[in-house]
Amino acid sequence: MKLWAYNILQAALLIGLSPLAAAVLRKLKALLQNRRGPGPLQTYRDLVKLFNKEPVLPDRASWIFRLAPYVVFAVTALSAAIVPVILVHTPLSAVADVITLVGLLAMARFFTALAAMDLGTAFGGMGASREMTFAALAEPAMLMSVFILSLAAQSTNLSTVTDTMLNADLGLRPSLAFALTAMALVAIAETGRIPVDNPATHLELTMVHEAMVLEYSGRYLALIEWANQIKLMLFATLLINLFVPWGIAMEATAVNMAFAASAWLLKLLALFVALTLMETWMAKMRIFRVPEYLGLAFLLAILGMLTHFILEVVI
Amino acid sequence: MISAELLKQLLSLAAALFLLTAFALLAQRHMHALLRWFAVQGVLLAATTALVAYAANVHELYISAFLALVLKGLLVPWLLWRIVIRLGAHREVESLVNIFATMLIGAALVLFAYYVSLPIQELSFVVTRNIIAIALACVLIGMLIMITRRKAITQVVGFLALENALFFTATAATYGMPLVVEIGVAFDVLIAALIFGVFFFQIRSTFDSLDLKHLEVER
Amino acid sequence: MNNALLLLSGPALALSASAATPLFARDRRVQIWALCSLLALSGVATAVSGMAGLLSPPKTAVLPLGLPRMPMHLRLDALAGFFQVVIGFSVVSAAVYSVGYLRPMAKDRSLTPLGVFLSLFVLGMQGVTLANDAYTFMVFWELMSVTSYFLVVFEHENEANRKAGFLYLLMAHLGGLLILGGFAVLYAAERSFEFDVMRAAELSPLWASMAFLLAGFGFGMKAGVVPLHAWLPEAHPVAPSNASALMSGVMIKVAIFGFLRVVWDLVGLEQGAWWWGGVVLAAGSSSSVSGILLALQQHDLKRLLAYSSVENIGIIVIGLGLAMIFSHFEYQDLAALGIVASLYHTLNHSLFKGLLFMGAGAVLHGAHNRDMEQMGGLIRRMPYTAALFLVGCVSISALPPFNGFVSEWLTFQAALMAPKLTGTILSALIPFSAAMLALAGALAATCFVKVFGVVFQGTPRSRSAAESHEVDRWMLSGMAIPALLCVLLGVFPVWVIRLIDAVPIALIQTSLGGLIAEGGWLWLTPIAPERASYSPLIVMAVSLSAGFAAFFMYRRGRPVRRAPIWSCGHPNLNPRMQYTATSFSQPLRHIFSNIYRPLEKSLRVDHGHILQVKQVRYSVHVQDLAWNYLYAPVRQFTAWATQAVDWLHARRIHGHLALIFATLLILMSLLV
Amino acid sequence: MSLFDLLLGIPLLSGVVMALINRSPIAARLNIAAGFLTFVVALALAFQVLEQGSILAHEQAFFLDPYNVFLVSLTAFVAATTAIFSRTYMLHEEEIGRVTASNLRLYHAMFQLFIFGMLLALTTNNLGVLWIALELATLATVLLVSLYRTPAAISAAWKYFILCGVGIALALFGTILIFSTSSETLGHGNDALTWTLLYKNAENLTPQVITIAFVFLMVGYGTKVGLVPMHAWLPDAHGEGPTPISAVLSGLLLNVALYALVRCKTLVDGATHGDLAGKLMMGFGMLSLVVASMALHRQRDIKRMYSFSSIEHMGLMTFSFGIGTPLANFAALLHMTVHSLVKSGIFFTVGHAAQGMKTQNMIGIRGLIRLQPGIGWGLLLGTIAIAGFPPFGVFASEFLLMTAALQSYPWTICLLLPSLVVAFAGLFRHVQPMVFGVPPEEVRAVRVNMLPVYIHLGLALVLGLAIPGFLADWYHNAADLLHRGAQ
Repeated sequence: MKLWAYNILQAALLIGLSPLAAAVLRKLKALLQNRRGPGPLQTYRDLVKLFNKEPVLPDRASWIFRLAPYVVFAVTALSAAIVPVILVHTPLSAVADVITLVGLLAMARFFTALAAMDLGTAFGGMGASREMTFAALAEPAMLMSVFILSLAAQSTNLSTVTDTMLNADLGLRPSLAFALTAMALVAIAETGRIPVDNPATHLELTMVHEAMVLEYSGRYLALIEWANQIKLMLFATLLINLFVPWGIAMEATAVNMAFAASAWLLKLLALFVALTLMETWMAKMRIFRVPEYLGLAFLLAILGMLTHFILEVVI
Repeated sequence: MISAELLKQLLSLAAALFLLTAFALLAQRHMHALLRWFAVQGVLLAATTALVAYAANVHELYISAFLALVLKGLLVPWLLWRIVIRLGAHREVESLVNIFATMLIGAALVLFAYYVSLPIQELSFVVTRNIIAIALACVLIGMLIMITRRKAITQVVGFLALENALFFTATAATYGMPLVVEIGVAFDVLIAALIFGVFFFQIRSTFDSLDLKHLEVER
Repeated sequence: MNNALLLLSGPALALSASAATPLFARDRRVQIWALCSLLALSGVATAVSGMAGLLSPPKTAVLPLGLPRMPMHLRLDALAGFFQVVIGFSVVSAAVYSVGYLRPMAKDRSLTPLGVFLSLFVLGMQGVTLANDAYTFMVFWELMSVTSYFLVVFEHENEANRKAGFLYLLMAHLGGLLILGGFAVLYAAERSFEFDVMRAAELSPLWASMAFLLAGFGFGMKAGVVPLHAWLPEAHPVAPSNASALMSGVMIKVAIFGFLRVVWDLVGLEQGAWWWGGVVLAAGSSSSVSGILLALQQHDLKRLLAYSSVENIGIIVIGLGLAMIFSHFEYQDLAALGIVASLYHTLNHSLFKGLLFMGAGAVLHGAHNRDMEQMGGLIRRMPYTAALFLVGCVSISALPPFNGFVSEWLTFQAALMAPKLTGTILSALIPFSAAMLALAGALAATCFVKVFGVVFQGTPRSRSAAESHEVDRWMLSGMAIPALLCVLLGVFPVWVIRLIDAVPIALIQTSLGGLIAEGGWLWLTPIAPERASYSPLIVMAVSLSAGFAAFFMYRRGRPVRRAPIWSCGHPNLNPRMQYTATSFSQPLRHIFSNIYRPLEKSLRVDHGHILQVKQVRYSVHVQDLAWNYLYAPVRQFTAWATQAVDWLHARRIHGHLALIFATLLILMSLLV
Repeated sequence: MSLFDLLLGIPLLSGVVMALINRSPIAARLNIAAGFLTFVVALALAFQVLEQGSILAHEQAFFLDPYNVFLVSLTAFVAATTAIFSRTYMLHEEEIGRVTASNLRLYHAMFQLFIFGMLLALTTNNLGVLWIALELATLATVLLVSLYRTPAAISAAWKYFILCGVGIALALFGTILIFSTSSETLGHGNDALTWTLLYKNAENLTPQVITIAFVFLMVGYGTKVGLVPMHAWLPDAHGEGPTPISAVLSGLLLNVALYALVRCKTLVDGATHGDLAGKLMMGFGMLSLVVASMALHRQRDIKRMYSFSSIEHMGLMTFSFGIGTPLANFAALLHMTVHSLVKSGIFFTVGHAAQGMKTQNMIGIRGLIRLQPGIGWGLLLGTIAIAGFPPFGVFASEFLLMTAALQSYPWTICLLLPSLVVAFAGLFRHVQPMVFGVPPEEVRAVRVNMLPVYIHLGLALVLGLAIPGFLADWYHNAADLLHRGAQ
């Protein structure tokens, strides 16, 4: 029972801190670009404001348009709850394993795309089409890369995987390198960062995710924005806890958990710095470079899989 | 009563003559000559039959000899003759392959027939494999005539020559078929000839020519 | 309960339905009622007997029909039982649906042939599952093919129907003959047509592989495994929707049944060669990916669904292939996992594909159109259909917590056990197929976003779409049954798997039940709890609660205001500005252009100046490579050969005489 | 007055009588009556055989054994139903003036004569008489083929006459050769051609002679069976003759010719202890199957097309008899039965269809189901039956056939399967447009009598679902009988 509480706690932590993370990321970027940029709490203010604003629905919107934000938020929140953040072994991670995680994200995407198609605007269709196209390549890459880990850990359960990565000495495994690279590439694509998509822009013919949510406003927009921030946090946490899990708490004592939390935040910060550096350094790529980029990720993942089978399977 | 040896020689002679007539048919250029030779073949057939009948005194064979004489030697040639006259069919026998070539082919067929019948050992004291060989050759030559001649009538003659060859085999290679069969076959041949007649008129009335190339109707 | 009664009630009812249809031909309303009620009863009876087959030991019966000294042997075992359940569900829903579907059709044409052949078609499928000797099997199999052909050509005034029907019957015939060949091989071993004897028969490896290949190709042709799938996308679109629901939902599964029966049950995997599983796995992977890739590019709704059936058959076959590989290397428990996964997907696909085809029928019925480019915005005119259709779309896209996800999850779990087989090339092949499966799943989601978005959302693209109307309650309830089952099967997988478990027990004497039960009914733990576990019910509960939390948090917030669409300040959109089916799939067409070989035609009319465009027409046709490289050559060869034969018949009489003559001479020179 | 006399007497007598009647309606009725009488007698004989086994009659001039008795009753049956069909059909032909009353007189007389010829061929115990009977059957039908007096009809008849004449002549040569060796042991009388005796002393026949003889018999009777490459007469004769004649040619004459061929085969097997004859038949059968199945694709005339399908099926039977195992023989006999039933049924339908559409050209035949559902469904079901779909009997026989082939000569499957599919494609690509779609405007329904068609299809259906025990025993006995020759 206690574990359930901790589980919900860490999920709440992730969900609660995700706007902050987004803000931090934005701030870092601003600093690198010699701007002052908005403060770290700006995102919270935005959310609150959006929640309280009067929501305006296009008159032709159907019930799916109204339903979608809730679905998106709900499944994203659930996936946040199954990822080990500070505790390795949490009850919910048994409820849904990594395949389910990918499935849940796909569910969110599915409804976002439907909502975008709902109004019959050119932008909506364009966004949905591109999003689903990229997802069709990103999702298998993601699955493959986590499969490499779960083959090493002989489990698809996130806790078990983290556990193995933490404790079992897997030695130096080339397949893990492949997995890491692939997953990083996918994460960038899935969270819509540069060079795949630019979260800061609107009204560009190159935009993908933003194009889908143009018509949203008020609490609906708030939910979707929040869900995106959670998603960003989620992928960051996944990368961290799957590949460099040290510091994460094996058993639920206060000390361990405090230490784990701080370690997690530090690693997040490091990751974000790296990400901002990259984003300022790179330019957004043309839309039809993206498939090649994702194809590369998919290929890397499969290669990792094969190297695992050829080099690493112990008889 | 003649000796078996003599009979054997006589039969071989008859066979040789028969082959000769077959070649004669193959060689003919004129319709009337063709029919004449056909009649000759019929008579020769009857003679052979009678010979065998006498030698082995099988009295049924006299009947079939008589049938052969009447049908093959007289009736059928006469019928054909009448038809040729009535239809005023062209006198020339037109061949698809030139006569000389057909003669060569005929010779080759004789060789082939001999080769085919080599493995047959002696069947009875009268019948030799040579007779079977020659009979076979005549059958093949009959078909050759049918294949190479263009006119309907010549084709029929070839057909009847083939029939003759069969009868020859039946008598010379055996003591003749059982009477039932002989009569039945003769009867069939007669009907066949009649139907030929009917046909000629049908063909003539629809195509006003007996040239078979008119019979190729596009389908 | 009496065996014969249990086995025969379903078929008997179907037969009586086919008999009743012409009897009531006078009043078509009565006719529809008679047909549908009898069919529904037959479906129920089939499902019941199927349950009996799954839960109780095999039952047999013998009918005094068939070849001399060989009566018809029937047998109801677990395998047959499972597929009877599949058939039963689909038949019931299709029957209910038909009540509403047939009524408008009855206005302008006689339904008698449709009714007769539909019932006989059902009879055929039931019979195939029950058959216990080769002759009975083949009779019912071909009955199934022929009657479904008649369903395809039911509206035979249209050229398309006739073409499709011809192609279908041709391939069905070829497939049937191949299967026949397979049975002949089995017969040669023990000189008996009875399955019981065939099971016991010992085959030499060569003959076993021969039987495997013959049966594999034969059944693959019916199941629509790439590249033998050519008939599906032609036949399913033109058939009446209730028929195509059954054909795509059930008939192609009966082919899977046939494969299991012949290769697993009769030939027996223990006689199998190592490469069997590999071949099956490769076939499955290729059909799953190429099927969905082609589906993505269609804009005829039913054609798209047909291609998606190819994909799903691919997924099922992948499961089978994994199971065969594992079982060949003596990992029977993993083989059981594989077979359960593929059977689960079989059941799922029969449900949601039936639902989707019936939905397509409803759309056809409401908007009088099959072309997605002419639809749009139907969700406003036909909300219930839309909702039910959405369930189908979500399920087929393998999204949790719906049923499609469960079976794909199980398949992945099976694939992830590949490390167990060390030192074979197969262990390297399996990751590839897993990747293909993942790709197919993701593409399926894309495909069905396109379907739902283009058909039901946006604004109407044609008058017929704008004037569409909701369908009657019969059709809706016909679709509601599978929709409900989709959700239930997604949320309570354990109970279903406990039922299915009888099949692996029957086929490879291994049970999965123990492992499944380990986690209790709430937890799906196919191998071991620490290895992998999934609890859809909790997933559903948590996500629902999160959603409701988010909802109620701001329920008392400001009320929603309806306003004209913003669309970046371009409010007066017309329907032609929205994305079409073709444009939606354009990026993928671009990415996979070397697979699609798209043939683009664009026509541009302008007033003299290039910038003053009057109109632009654009159309693109995507090629199915199987046509270019398999079917077209065969057709050309046949044409050439027949021409050669024709030349032979154009001879004159002398020529024919010469032929006889030559034959004679040749024979003599040969024989003497 | 034994049943034999009745069996042969009725057709002969009625043939003669009908040559004298020139009121065609009466003749047609009489035709039917005669057909049915014959059929009844045949049935009676059949049951007699069923009870007391083989019968010999008139000091073994005639005989019935399990092999030919069912062919006798089949022949009589198809003859009777064809008579029913031909009444409706030929009277319509007379109405539209395609044939004159005198032609009809000839037609009816020759029809019965033809039946007589075939019953004689089936029941005689003498190879010579068998030959005569077959020749008679040919001669009887020749003038019927040219009944319409059109150029096409006459040239077809001429082809038929010449090719079959030559063929049958070759068969006679073969018979003579057999006689020449058998007379060594059996004397010069009828005995030397009596099949039962020959069958007993097959041992003493000279193998070399028998071999040559069989070559001639194969080519000769093969011509009448319509085996490729001796088949050229068959499509023309079927295409141009009146449809009832096409029906009996396909349904009966070919069977009887094959019957003769198989009789000779058993002798050869007995004499040469090899499977030479079998191999020959298999070769010819396969060739015919392949060629015919391809030829089906290129036909324009509906009757020609179905005649090619007959060649195809004859090829199948010959192939199966060639294999010669009991199972194969069983399959072949069953196939013979169902093929005659279904094929003649199809020809009945085709006749009516051609009358309704006023053309035999398949381009002109459209929308039969719309125009006359009876004809349309009849043609469609018939075609599906002949293509070997269950639950029709053809499926059963092809099922057994394929099994037999796979047992003895597995590799033949590689040819068998594709050609069956090609054949089906060729048949169906033409049939589908004819039965479906909408009919041309100018045509209107004609008076038809579908009863025979449905009887035939019904019987084929029964044979597919459940073969009656006594029939099965028949087949089995026959199959064993034929097989014993090979030992």
